[in-house]
Amino acid sequence: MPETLPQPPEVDRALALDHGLTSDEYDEILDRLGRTPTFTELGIYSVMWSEHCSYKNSTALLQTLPTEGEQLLAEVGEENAGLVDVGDGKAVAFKIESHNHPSAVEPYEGAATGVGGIHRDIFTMGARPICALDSLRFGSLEASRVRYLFDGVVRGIGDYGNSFGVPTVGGEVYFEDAYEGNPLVNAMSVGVVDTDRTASAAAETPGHPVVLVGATTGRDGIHGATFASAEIDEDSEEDRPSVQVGDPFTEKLLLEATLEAIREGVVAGIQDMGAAGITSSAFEMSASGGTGMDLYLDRVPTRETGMTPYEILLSESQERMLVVCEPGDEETLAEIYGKWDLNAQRIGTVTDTGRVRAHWGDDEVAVLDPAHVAGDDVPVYDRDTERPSYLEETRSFEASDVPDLEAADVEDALTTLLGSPNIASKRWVHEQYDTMVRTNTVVAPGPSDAAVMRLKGTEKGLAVKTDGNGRYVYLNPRRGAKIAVAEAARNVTCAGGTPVAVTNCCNFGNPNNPEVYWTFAEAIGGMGDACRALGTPVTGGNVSLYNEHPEGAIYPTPTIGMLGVVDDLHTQPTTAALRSEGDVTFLLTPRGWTHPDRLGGTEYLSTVHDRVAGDAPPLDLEEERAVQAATQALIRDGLVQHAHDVSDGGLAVCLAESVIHSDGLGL
Amino acid sequence: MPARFGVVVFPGSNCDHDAYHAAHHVFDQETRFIWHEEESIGDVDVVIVPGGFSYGDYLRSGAVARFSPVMQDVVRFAEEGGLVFGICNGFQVLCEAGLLPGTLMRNESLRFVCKDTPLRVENADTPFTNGLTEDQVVTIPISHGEGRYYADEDVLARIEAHDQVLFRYSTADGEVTDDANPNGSARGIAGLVNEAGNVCGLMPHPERCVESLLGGDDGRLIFESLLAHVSTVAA
Amino acid sequence: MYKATIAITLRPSILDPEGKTLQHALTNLGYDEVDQVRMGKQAEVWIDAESEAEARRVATETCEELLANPVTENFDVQIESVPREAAKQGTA
Amino acid sequence: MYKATIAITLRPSILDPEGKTLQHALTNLGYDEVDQVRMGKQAEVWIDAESEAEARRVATETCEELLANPVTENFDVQIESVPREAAKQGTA
Repeated sequence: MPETLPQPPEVDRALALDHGLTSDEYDEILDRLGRTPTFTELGIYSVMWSEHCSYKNSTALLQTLPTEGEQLLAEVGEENAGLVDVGDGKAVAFKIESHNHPSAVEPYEGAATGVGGIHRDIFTMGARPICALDSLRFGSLEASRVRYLFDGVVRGIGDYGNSFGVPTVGGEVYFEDAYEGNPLVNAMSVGVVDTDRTASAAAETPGHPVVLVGATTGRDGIHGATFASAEIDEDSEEDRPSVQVGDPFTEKLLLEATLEAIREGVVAGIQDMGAAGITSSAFEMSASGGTGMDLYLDRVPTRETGMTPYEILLSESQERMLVVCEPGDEETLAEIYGKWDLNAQRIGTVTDTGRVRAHWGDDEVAVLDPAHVAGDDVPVYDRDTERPSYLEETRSFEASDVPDLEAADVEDALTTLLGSPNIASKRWVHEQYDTMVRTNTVVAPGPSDAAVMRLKGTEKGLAVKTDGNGRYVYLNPRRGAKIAVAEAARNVTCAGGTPVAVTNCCNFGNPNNPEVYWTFAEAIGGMGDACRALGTPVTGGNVSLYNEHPEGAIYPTPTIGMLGVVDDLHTQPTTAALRSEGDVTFLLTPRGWTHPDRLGGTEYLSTVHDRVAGDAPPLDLEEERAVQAATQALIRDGLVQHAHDVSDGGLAVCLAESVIHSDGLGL
Repeated sequence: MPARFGVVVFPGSNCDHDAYHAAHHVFDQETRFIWHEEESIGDVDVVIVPGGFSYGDYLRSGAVARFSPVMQDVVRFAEEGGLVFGICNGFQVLCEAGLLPGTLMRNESLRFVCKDTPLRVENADTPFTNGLTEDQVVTIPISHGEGRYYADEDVLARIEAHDQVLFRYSTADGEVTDDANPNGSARGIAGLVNEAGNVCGLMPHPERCVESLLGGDDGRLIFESLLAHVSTVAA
Repeated sequence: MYKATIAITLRPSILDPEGKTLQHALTNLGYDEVDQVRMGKQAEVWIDAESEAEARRVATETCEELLANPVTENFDVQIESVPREAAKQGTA
Repeated sequence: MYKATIAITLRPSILDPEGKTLQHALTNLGYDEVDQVRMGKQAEVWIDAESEAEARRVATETCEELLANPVTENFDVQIESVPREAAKQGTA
C-alpha cells in the first residue's frame, strides 16, 4: 500500500483561477462533471486546457491552413509531427516547436530541453532524427542579460545536440529590441523512417498494457505547460519550483531502445511526454484511440520521495515516453529497455470505459473524459480582433523621409549592414554545434541558403531551412507571413531542392489583446495563401502565445520550417559561393519587373537609419512561384554554378555574401 | 586480404555508425559492432573505439567507458600487438584506460568546436600513417569540447623522443602555431601512438572525410594505411 | 590575503544527470555502499581584503553576480587567511 | 549513513582556463580585490557504511578509481554522519 498522502487543498473557484483556468472554464468543468473536481482533476484540467497543450486560442485559425498533399501520410494533428513520403520507401517526419518561456528563465536548460523534446516528437513516430535546426530571437546585444541568454541558449542547443548525436545543420538568429526579456527559442528536428515502420500515437485496443519507459519521475517543471501560457513578469522567476533539466545521454539510450522496440514489433502505440508529462500522453492517446485508461500512479518509478498523485501526473521530468503494447509483450519491452539501462514499468491498462481513471493504491484520484480534457470537446475560442493603432504611424512612412544615399556613403552603408548582428556571419554560433555527425551532411551551415542532407541508401537528399522575419510581420502581418513561407521555399530552391512541405511555430503575444489577435489571424491567413500558392502544405507545428515583455507584445513572429527534396545528390546541391573565374551572374526576376523603390521594414532602414517603419516589402505569390520554378529547372539542367536568394540587406548584401563565401574570387 | 574491423559501442557513442559506414560501406571491409558488455572482441584485425559521448561524457570524457567489460579484452588485444584506433572520444577512453599517455582536457576556449582542420603529418612510418608522407598537410574535421591534450613535461619529452606524435594542428601550409591550435593541446598534438606503435589516439575524425561528396576525403589515407599494414602483416 | 573556498551545488530539487550516471557506474564497479552521488563545483578565490568579513562579503557578491546560477544553484562560502605569495601559484 | 564531500582540484601547475576567464570577468565587474580564481569539482557521495573510517576508505577508493584523474587532479575527502532518509532528496 503506498504511503498515505497529505490532505490535498480544498477545491474552489479561487483555486481554479490560481491554476490559470478562467471562471467560465471552471463552470464548464463543474457542468460536465456534475460535481466539484478533485484537486488532482483540477491540476489535469489546468495543464491540459493551458494554451500550450490545448491550442484553444489558435485551433480555429490553424484549421484554415492547407494540410492536404498527395505526399502527406500521417493524419495531421496540431501536436503530431507531419509525415511526408519522399519515395524509395522512405518517409520524413519533421516539426518545429518553441521553448521560449523556460529559456527566458534558464537559457541553458530551456534550450537543451527544447531540443530534447522536439527530437522525441520525431522518434515517437518511429523515425530516426537525422538533423536539427533552430530559429532564435533575442533583444539587442547591447544588453548584458541578452548576451547571457544568447550564450546560454547556444551552449544548451550545442551540448544537448552534440551529446545526443544528431547534427545541428541550420537555423537563424535575429536581435531586435522587441524580444527583450522574452527570447524566442524554436527548435526543429527532421527524421527518416521506412514507410512501413511508422508508429501510431493512439491507444486503440482495450486490455493493452500501458508502460512508462525511460527516466525516473521527479518534481521537474511542474506546471511547465501552464507557465508557458502565462506572461513572463518580474516575479515569475521565483514561482518556478523546479527547472526542467535535460539529460542527452539518457535520451540517446531512449532513442535506441525505442527504435529497437518498434523494429521488434512490440509497440502498438507510443507518445512522447512533452509538456504535462504522463497526463498529456495518457489523455491524448486515449482521446485519439477513442478508449480509456486505468492508471496506477503508485507504480511510477519516482526519483524523489513523497510525491503526490498530482505531482506525478503533472511532472515534466524529461526523457520519458508512454508505450501501449499487446498483452504478453511487456517482458520483451522490459528486456529491450533494460539492455539500454532504462525503466519499462507497467503503470496501467487501456480500457473501453471512455474515461481515464488514475488510482493511488485503491483510491481513485481522478476520473475524466479524455475527449473533454484533450479531444474534440476542449473549449475553442475565437477572440475578437482589432487593427493595431501603431499601423497608422508605421504606414505613413515614405522612402523620401530619409536622405537618399550619396555615392560616397554606399560603401559605409554596406559595411554597416554586413557588420550588423542580423546579417553578420553566424560562424561563432554554428561552430559550437557538431554539424557532421552521422556523416550525412552534404552542405553544412555557412555558404548555403539551406542545409542539404544525404538520404543513405538513395540518390536523394533533403534540403532543410528555418525562416521568419518578425519585423515584416509587425509592419504587415499577412504579407510578412507570406514572405516567411516564400523565403524558406526560395532558400530550399537555391540550395538545389524542391520545396515539399512546411511546419510552423507561431510566436505571438497575449491573445486576449484584440490587436495582437488581429496580427495572429492576419499572419495565419497570409501563411495559408503562400502555402497554397507554392504547393507546400502544413504538416503540423506549434503555437506559443503570451510572449510579452514589460512594454508590450513581441513582434508577431511565425517561423517556418521548410522541407525540400533534392532528387540527385551528386549534381543538384548548390551553394551561394562563386565557383570559378569567368562565371556569369544573373539576377532572376519576373518578366517586366521594376524596382519598387520602397524601404519599408528593411535591414538598411533599421540598421543605418534606426527606423522600423513603412510597409513590408512587396511580394506577388504567382511571380514568386514562377521565379522559383525557373531556378529549379536551371539547377536540374546543370546550368547553375551558384545560387543565392536576395533577402535581408537586399541585392548588395546578397552579392557581397557570394564573394565572401567564395575562395578568393571577386565580382 | 580484407581487414576485419570491430567497432566498439558504448551507451552514448554516436560516431559508431559513422566508423562502421566508412570501414564497411566505403572500404568494403568486414565490420561488426562490439557491444560494450561483450567479454571478447572476437576475431578482428583492427578495433575502432569511436567518437561520441560515452556515458554522456559525464565527469570526464571516457572516464566511465573504460570500465566497460569489453575494454578488458581491448587492453589484452592491444598488449598482444593488435591494432587499436581511438577516434575523439575513443582517444579519451584509451588514455583513461592507460593504453595511451596523458589525458584530454576541456578546450581552452571553454567552447565546443566543430570545423575542418589542417594537420601536419609528423610520423609516416606507422600502421596508421604509412599511406602519408612526413610534413604532408591533410584536412580532417574536428568536433569536440574536451580535446586539449595534456601530459606532464617528462611524459611529453618521452613521447617526442620515441617519435610517437602522428599529427599536429597546423596552418594550411604546415606551420604549427598557436592560432592553428583549436583547443590548446600541448605541442599542438592532435594524434599519437603508444611506444609500440599499435595503439593510436586521434582527436580529428577521419571517418567523416572519406567521401568527396561530404566535402573532403583526406581521411581515406588513414584507412588505406591500416588496410596496407594488415595485408603486409598477413602476407 | 584570504582564500575563499566556495561550494556551488545544484538545488536539491534539480535533477543531476551526471550524479545519477556516476552513482550507477560506481555500483557497477562494486561500490554497493554508494547510495547517491551529487556533482557540483568548487571555486577557490584568492581575495586581497582588509579583514575576513570583507573577504566574505566580496566572495558572496561574486557568487550572487557570476559564479553561481541563482535559478539552479546554492553556494556556501568558507574563508581562510593565507600567506600572500602563496596565492600566485595557487598552492595554498 | 555517511556523506563524503570530496574536493577535486587541478594540480597547481596545470593551466585552468575557466579560472582565468572567471578572474578576468570578475575584475571587469569591479572586483579588483580578486587576485586569482581556480575552478574544481565537488562530489557529494552518500555512503551506507558501518563506520566513518569505512566511509572514508570507500570514498578514497572511488576517487582513486574513477572520480579523480591522477594525471591532472588532487582530491580531498571530508566525511560527516548524516540521517538516513535525508539522502533520498539529496537534502543533507
